[in-house]
Amino acid sequence: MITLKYFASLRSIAGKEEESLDITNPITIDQLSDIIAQNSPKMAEMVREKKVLISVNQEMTADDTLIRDGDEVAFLPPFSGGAI
Amino acid sequence: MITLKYFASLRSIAGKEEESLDITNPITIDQLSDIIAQNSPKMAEMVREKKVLISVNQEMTADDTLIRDGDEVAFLPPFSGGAI
Amino acid sequence: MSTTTFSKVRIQLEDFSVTDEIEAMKKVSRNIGGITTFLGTGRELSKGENISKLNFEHYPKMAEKKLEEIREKAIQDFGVIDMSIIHRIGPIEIGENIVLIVAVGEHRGETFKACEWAIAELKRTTPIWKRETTTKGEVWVQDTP
Amino acid sequence: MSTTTFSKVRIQLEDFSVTDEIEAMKKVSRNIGGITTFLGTGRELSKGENISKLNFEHYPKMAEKKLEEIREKAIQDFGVIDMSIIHRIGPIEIGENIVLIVAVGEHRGETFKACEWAIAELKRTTPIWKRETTTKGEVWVQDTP
Repeated sequence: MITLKYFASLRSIAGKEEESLDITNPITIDQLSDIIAQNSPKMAEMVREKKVLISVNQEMTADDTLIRDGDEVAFLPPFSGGAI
Repeated sequence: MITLKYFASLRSIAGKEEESLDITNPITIDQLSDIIAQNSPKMAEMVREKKVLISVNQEMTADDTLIRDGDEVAFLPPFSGGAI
Repeated sequence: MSTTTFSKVRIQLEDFSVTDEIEAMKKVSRNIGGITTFLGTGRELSKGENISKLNFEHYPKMAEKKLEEIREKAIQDFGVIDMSIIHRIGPIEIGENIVLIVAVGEHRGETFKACEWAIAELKRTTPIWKRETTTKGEVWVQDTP
Repeated sequence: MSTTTFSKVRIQLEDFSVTDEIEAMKKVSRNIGGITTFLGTGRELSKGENISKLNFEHYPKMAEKKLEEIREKAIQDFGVIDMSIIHRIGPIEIGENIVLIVAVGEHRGETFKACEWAIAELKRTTPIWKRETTTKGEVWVQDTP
């Protein structure tokens, strides 16, 4: 099982804050976005267009990052901390 | 009458903190250092070698600054405010 | 001095005291000569819009980890003695403190450089988001730093 | 908040509160988004010598005038909203506050630049002198900034 987390503006796009997903083998980000597309096409589109950042276990992903059972995947819109 | 003020390390060189001097006509910095040389040759030498800064009425002097009756002249060693 | 424990990197709801944070950093060394501090506060105007309120959200654990990475890199790359970084989350009124970075060093040059780098790096790498409330409603701010 | 009146440029014997000085500057505008502060403190080491105490002296009136000139030029040249500068005189122990510069602005860039310029300019133009007490005795510090 993997956990998906949606932050800030992505919560309303995904329609949820968090969900769980069962995977049997490690999957790529592209494969993950195909799965997400079934429930939330807009979210999957943003992932493919790299409009959101994705972290796995609190580390930013690279193109070849594999998602494995037990991982926490987070969808992060562009950051705006620090005020100015 | 003009007032001469000596700051920080210059107090011990001049042997005083402040003194008064009567002048009839405006004098240059060079002329002032000739007068000072009579009592404090070391101080006069430092002025000529530009090892001290001189202000007149709280403004830094230029080479052609004239000192007039009523002025406050201050001898200022290199500044070391601000800590680091 | 409050009774707060001073972890050097924190994300918290409560306000902080700049004086207390500086005093905590001073205790690290007797050889500190320069302390540069950056404090971000809530501005009333943003792109011509009048803001009445701000609200910050973060990704717990990951945000703290990023701040700690920034702190360690600042010490390593700029040669400052230490650095603390505190970011508030939750509702923030205009004029209130949002983020504080304190860089302490032997000399001032490295503390200015480290502090300016750290706030830029925080905006670039730390998962914290801002929601602005204006007359038009609430919006998540999504511009890049 | 103490009852001190907040003149924006001061030379004083007493210590100051960084928080109070920042809060006083915040009152100037509701459009402040960034505040950069430089705090100079007493270091134990100077050119390999162990310092036990510092003592600062200034040229009254002229020093205040120079600080006010720095403040005005910082606002004019760097576009900060305001700036305050406080320098202590008299005896200073290791770790104690010596000088504080607070630059407030709409954005952070100008506040970093103005603050770093102001402390360099203060050292260059303001008639303030430091005496260090080491094991070898008391010496006036005469190096250029």
